[in-house]
Amino acid sequence: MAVKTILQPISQPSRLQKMWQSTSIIFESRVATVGMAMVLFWVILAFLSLFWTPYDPNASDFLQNQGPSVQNWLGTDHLGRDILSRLMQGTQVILLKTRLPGDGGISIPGGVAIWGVIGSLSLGAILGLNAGYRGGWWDQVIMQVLDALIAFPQIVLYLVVIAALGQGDLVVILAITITGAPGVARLARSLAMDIKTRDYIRAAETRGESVWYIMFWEILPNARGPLLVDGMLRVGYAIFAIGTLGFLGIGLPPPDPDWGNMVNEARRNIFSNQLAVIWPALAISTLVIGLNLFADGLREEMTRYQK
Amino acid sequence: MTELKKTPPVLKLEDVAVAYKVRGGEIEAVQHVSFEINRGETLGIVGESGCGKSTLAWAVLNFLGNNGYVKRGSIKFQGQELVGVTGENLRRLRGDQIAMVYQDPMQALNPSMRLGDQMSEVLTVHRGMKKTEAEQRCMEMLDRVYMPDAANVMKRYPHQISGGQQQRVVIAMALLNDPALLIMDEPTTALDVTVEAAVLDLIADLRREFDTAIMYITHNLGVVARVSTRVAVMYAGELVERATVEEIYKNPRHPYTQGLIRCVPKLGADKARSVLYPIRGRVPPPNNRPVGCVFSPRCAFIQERCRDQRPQLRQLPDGSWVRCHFAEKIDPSSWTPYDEIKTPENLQRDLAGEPILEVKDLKKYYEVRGSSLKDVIGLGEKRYVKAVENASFQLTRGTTLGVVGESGCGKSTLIKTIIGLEDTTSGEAHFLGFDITNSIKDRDRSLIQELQMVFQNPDSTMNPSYTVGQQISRPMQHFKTVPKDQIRAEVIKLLDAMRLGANYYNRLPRQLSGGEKQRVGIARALASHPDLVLCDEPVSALDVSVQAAILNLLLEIQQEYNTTLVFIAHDLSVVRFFSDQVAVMYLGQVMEIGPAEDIYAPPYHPYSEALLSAVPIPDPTVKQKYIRLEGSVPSAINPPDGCRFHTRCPRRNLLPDGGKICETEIPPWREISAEHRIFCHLPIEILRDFAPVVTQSTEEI
Amino acid sequence: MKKPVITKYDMEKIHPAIPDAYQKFEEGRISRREFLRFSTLLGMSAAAAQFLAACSTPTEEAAPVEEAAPTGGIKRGGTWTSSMQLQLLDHPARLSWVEGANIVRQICEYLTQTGTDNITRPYLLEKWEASDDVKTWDLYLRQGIKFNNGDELSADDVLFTFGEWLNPDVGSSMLGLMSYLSGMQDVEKVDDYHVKLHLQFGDIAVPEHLFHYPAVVLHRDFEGDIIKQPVGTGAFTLEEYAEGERAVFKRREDYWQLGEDGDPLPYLDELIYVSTDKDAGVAALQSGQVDALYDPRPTDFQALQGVEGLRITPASTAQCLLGRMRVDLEPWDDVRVRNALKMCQDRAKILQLAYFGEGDLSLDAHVAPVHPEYCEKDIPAYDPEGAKALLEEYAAEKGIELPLKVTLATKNDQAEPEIAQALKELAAPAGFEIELDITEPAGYWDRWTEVDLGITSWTHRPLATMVLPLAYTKEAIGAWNETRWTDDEFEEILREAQGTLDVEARRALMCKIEDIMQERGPIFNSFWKSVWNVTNEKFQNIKAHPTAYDLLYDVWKDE
Amino acid sequence: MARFIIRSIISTIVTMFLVSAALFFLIEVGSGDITVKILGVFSTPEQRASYRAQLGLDASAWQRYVDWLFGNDWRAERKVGYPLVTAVNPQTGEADWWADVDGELTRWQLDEGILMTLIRHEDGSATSHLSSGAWKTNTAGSEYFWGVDTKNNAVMWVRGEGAEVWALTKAGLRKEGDGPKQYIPLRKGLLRGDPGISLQYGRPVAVTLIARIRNTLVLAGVAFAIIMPLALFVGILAGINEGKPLDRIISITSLGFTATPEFVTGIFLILIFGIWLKVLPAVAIFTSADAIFQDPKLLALPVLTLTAVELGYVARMTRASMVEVMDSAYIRTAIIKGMPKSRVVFRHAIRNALMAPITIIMLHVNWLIGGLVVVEVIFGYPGLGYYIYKSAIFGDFNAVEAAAMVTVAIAIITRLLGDLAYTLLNPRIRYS
Repeated sequence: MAVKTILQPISQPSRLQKMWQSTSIIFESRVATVGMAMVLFWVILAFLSLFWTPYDPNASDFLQNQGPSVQNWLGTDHLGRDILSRLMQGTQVILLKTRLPGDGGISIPGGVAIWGVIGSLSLGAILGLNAGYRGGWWDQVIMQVLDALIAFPQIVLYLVVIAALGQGDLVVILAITITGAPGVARLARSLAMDIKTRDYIRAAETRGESVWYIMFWEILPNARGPLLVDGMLRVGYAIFAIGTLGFLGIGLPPPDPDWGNMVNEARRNIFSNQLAVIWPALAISTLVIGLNLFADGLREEMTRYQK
Repeated sequence: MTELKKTPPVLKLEDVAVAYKVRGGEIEAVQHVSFEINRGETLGIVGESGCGKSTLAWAVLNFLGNNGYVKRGSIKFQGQELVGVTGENLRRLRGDQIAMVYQDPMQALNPSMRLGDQMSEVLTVHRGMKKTEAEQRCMEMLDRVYMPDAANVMKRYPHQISGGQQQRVVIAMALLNDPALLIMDEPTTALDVTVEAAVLDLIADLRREFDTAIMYITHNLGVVARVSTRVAVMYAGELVERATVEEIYKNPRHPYTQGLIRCVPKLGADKARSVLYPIRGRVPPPNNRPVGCVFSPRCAFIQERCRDQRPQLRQLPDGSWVRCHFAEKIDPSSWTPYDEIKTPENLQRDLAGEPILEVKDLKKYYEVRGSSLKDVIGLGEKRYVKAVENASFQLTRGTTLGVVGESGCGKSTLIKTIIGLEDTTSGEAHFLGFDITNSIKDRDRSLIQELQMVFQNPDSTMNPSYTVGQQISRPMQHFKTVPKDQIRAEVIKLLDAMRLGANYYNRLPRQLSGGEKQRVGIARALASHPDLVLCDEPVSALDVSVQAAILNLLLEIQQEYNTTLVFIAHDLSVVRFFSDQVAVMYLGQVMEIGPAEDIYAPPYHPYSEALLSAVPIPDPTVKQKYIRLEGSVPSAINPPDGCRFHTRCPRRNLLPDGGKICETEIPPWREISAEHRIFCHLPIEILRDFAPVVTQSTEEI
Repeated sequence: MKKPVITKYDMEKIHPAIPDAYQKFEEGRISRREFLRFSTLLGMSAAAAQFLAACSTPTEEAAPVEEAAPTGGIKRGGTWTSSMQLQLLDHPARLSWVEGANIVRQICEYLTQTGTDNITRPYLLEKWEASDDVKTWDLYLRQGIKFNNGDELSADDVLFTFGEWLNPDVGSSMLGLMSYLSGMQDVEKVDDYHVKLHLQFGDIAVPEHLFHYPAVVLHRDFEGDIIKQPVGTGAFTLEEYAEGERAVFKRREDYWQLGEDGDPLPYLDELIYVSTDKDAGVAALQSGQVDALYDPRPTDFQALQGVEGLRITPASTAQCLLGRMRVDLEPWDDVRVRNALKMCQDRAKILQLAYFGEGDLSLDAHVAPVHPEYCEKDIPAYDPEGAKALLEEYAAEKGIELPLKVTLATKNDQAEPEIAQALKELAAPAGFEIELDITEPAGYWDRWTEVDLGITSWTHRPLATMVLPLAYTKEAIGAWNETRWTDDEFEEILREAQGTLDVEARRALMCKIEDIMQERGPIFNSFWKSVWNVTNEKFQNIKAHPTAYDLLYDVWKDE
Repeated sequence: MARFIIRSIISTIVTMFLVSAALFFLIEVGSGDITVKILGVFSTPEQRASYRAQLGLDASAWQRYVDWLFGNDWRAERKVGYPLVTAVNPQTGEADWWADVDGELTRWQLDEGILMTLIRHEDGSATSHLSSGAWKTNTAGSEYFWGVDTKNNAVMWVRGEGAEVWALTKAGLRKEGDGPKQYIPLRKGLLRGDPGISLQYGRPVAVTLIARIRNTLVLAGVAFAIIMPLALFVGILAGINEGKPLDRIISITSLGFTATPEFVTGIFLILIFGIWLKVLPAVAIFTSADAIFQDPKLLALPVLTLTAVELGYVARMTRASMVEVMDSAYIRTAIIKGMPKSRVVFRHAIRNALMAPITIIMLHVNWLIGGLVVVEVIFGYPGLGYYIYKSAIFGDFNAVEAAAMVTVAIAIITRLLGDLAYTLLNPRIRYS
């Protein structure tokens, strides 16, 4: 966690204490605490779904389009599948696993939204640091390219990428990376431009440190906080975007349930079961709101400490 | 206080306490403050940062934010209680009866409103004046604060005028309604010394002219001495001493006041003949103040009673007020330095020794882009900022070169060029015999290692992400000066030398005070055992008590390692105290260079003379020659031809036909002595005739 | 439409087989519908056949009469709006989608018309006559029909149209359909209103072929783009056609058919098709923004059921969502695997899940109950154990482990994903592990003939003998034979059936065909879809056509 | 100021070029062989190659990029030897290409090895003559002729010994001895307003696109006109009441709306207002091209959906900016000057507070376009977003590229406007 706390002079804190101190900032802010609770709720559900869901999420074991009942807490969908199980399973591919192409059905840990944001953060940070720190010609070129990328309406870029490369977890990751990177880069650039005026950067320069050392060891650790907060917001955007793509029918491929696609399917049965639309919509909203609150709270807390 | 108190004082504070609500409690930022200010009087409030000076100002205006409030006591304005006044009544007072000027004028002015609108609304709102009438008033007021071209300024936006002018606008705006009370919170701190002098003159004039009561807040003892009639010293939220300005400097009663005065160098003092004594420890945070006397942990005269009994502010027979149990008993002359303060010895330096750094005709120009269409597409005429022009000097091993000058004079660029952060446009520079006109990227690592730097801002000198140990050990790893397994020991050795100790090794910057950070910064610069250390204003962001400690530390180090220093500062007293040799820069040009004592005595360069006369001196008995520069510093993009100082030079008319030659011809170097040169058209004889700027009633320095 | 009048001419030239059929009909051995179909097939005008049938004492319940007599007085005027996707449209002969045909149909017309009762009748034709061996067909055109540019319809137009169909450069699917015509030399103009077809081999489906959706009659000067040159004999004229947006038609004043009031049809003033996707279309229909929705999906049917102001008319069809296996690829080259998968269908459950029970259960043969020659058989039961046994045998032989991993490709279109999901679950106990590869329709149509296991939608065709040659013969490889399955015995019987007029005889052949397909065929199919015509109930005389054709020339609107 | 504007414009142009290249080559690299899609999987490699040639896809990607951007008539003119011009075909209203042979608009046709010349008359009709055009002989010994065919291609016909080509027919391809061998499908290029032919609809993309752009601009414009004042108002209201209940309510509500996907909002708005209450048109049924002007109610639900999702975001930005400004030193000055609260807010704060959101809002326009795609799909609104969506799914690269360029242009132009608005609001830039 990139959060900082002000501490009165202390002796050597234990590792555990340190961890607690860095997380305790979350609980300083009510907003962040609420946000984290909402996010944790889904993360826990996601992990739980790895081992257990009430029923097989893809099995049509029940009557179709039933409302909530003791048996199916959130009801069933148009194929008679348990909605709760599907919602739970749906978290996996967003948060916990990415399915690699090929027949093996191999997944790597880390969901599509997570990898996409990691991608944007890495790419954006590299570009932004170079533009912000080096300035001049580097800055001009990088910013020009980023301007071009940022000019694409995100959904259009998604459509173009998916139209060009087809559906798949990795394609969605790539699309999230490409659409997110310019924003991250802008942030990283402005942070780098701010941080590079600090004297410790001068100190590193007068030591004759290499440009890459300065960018990644002197600047990046201090830009970490805002970048991570931004990343957290971006996970929210990514989930939103995945939902939208799923709704448009070009999102994450089956068999794993995709929240957006669940909305799309349920929409056709909206007269028999409005709740089937509401549940996945609520899932998207709460996760996004949670991430937003978490990020907002952290940011507020961090700026408070900076003051 | 010649006046009879027929009317109630303009402002009267009685046992005021101001508290801020924070998470998990409340902090009393200010407590037990009482004072009064009468018409035509300036009360200077001094103290180090974090003493609650500004809080006091906001409390008077009842502008303490959502979480602050006056917890106890009363604030009476012209007999009327201010505590508890809110809403419309409060609004009518603000800007009308009570006006305020504070530190950063650029921040204080609305960037998107014309200055005229910002000023005139004070009149239209409070006095219901018509717009045209109000503008007329504003222009008059601008004239009265000596603002050139007032009508034009009215139409401008804040960013279009200089900092000094902005501050004049803010002051004019504050005076528009002829307020009974003017609160000024560090109004000149962000300004250059010559501008500051002009603004301080203005404030003094205004007090006389308007008969206003002024509450003047500053950390600068020199400034207080110049503007105040009475002085209140604050420490840790409490008012510890209150007396007339003469009394305070001549006969400080409170140990804290005494300490403050002891730790600032007097103009003219040097390291060979005088010692700075820092106050030990640091100001306690508001939530952790001692039970007894707040100053007790740092007091040299501490007694048992001080520890558990809080002293009251009491009046001494001579009329001054002091918050000390033993004020009468303390004899400042009986004060002795603490054990841990080593007083450096044998500091006289030989300027004729082995030269370590030789700079000759060094130039640094920056290309600037114009804003015309031609420039945008790259066809425009190339223009340059001439940041450093023909700098030449020699530096002997183990000595200190002080560089002074106002902001934008090129002193920072000069050291950046030497250290290689900027490449050189032309000229020669040799360090240890190696050419250093190239950029640091092209320098050999072993050369880089010998040239290190100490920076100005303690808050940014350390990377917040790494521990003290990591940051000091990095140069050792980088230059491989110390074997890997010995790095830790070496770092701790350095920390000890910095008086920090091994337990600082794992601390993060945010756990350190400003002075401690600056020590780490010095340790880091010294980690590679450099021959030359460039210090860029290393103490100007520090409180005076800390500043003294750092200066002492540097001196000590210099002595121990025989390090050569280049020392940049805008505080002339500090430079005089610290340096063996001083260069005065103006607009990229070195105007005068020579041994420190020669610079501060005639013959002067006219610019050096003006600078010296502007320095605020923390001693009201001192007389300074009154020389004020006209106008503002010209742009470095198109510096004036001939002598760069000619547009503002007050001595030009000593030359035939008003100094025409200064406008066209570059002046010659006048060699006063082997080391002392002055860059001026004025003949040596005339220069020699200048009277000393600073005189103390009897003795001359 | 003109009142049916039986002319002497009709009775005179009656085909010798008709009396025989009539007897069977009277005896109850064939249904009224089958009789009608049979007799009109042989050239009897629909009116005459209906007259005959009406004269009889039918032993079965009365089949619905095609031109349902309108109740109450007709009204003229009004606009009919429908939601339907509008795509690229140029040469009608090249149409490959019904939506386009529904556009063209309003401007141009067919020589025949297959009614909602699955019986084909003459339309622009006065009548047709087939020789005994069904190799020579005489087509007699109605006289006095005018194109909307004023020209009169004549044999030249029909010949031109046949020319377009048979010209490989045009690329009409009619070319394959009419493989019995070797070229224009087989199409003979006898006189201005009489065209004779000389078939290379007999085929009974010629009248149905003439109502195949690309088979509209074109004007002899047609240059290849109906949007640029919207000339036809239809009841409406094209005002605007914007792909992906809308099509607007206006009433034609001089249409050849007369309404009940004696004035020319059509009753409606204006038709507007708006191009939306189905979901938007459903909402539009529910909120009353449009009056009809092209080919509602089962979920749409569900949503539209019970909506006030809408009339839903279902129709059984031979449309299906066909599971198809590439018999030239492993593991589907092994009949045991194919049959194992067929046994994994719990047809009733699949119908329920995918189509809300709105359809008829099916055999694993491409012959539907609505086909006249359908041979009724027992619907196979869900048998995972039997399937597992077959699979285990296969696996043992191949030395592989179960479950057998296969990928089922299909499109996210009608009910395919639901079928695929259901099948995946149903087939798991038998040892199949089915991975689903579901793409948007366009993505599937890119590769529909290439995937090894897929679900393809097949449209309705009036006769089983029309569909089987398209997909299960050697000639169809490289075209629509998506499974690459060929079977000599099957093809022989099929050819025989194609030349057999007698429905009962043909049904006997079809029994064999169904057996062969069930036993070793490449397809599995759980049900035949029902289609629904959903139209605002203000519109009268709406016909629910099994192929979702919009026949609007005699529809009127009650305000 | 002038410098700033010029820089912005130059940067915009550079950006557009970068975008066009990125777009073109991304689709180029990514999308598979479109000819398989059009000709079907049973087509042979030779047929596909020939069809690719007809579509001009056999040229290098770089060449096609230039053609796409600048057109290729100037390139074809050198081959044909006559100026190439367009003339409107009165039947279709679309422009056809002709060669201007000494004042006569001419095309050619190869019929059974015989070259025919078509001369265009004033009324748009054409008459056919036996061509007197001279065949040239190439190194391989066969004769060739460059001309304009009737399908708007510059074509090299080949005949004679060794000439063997796949003849194009509208449906399929046949191998013939004589025929067209090389094609340059004539186009004016994007910069001259011709994005080419839609592969999905077979008609010029420009024709469809213009109507779509108009519809989208109307929708986006109305939405923008409603969202912006409302969001700014709400944001400012929240900002000056920072920490108070009103601020809380506004902040939480706007976050809730922002986090609710537009497709969910849209679905429920349709259900409630369009179907249950039947007070507003459920979806955007365009029974005529001008439906939105005849029945503006069609816009209600799409605009409402967009508002719901965008309002919150802009309001949050404005609030943050307002809070920051209200916290600034100059607002402190204004208060200390004794200015009434209303004056502090309206005279001192708002202008400064609007600077940040305005640039962000303008940057946000491409987000709005993203929302438009979804909203247009849900409501079946025939706008640009729906067009891109449909074209992307079909793989109609001409349409996708043109439409995407339009969205990018809109985004960039609004950003430029945002920058300009910022300079107007911010005297620091205006007077420098």
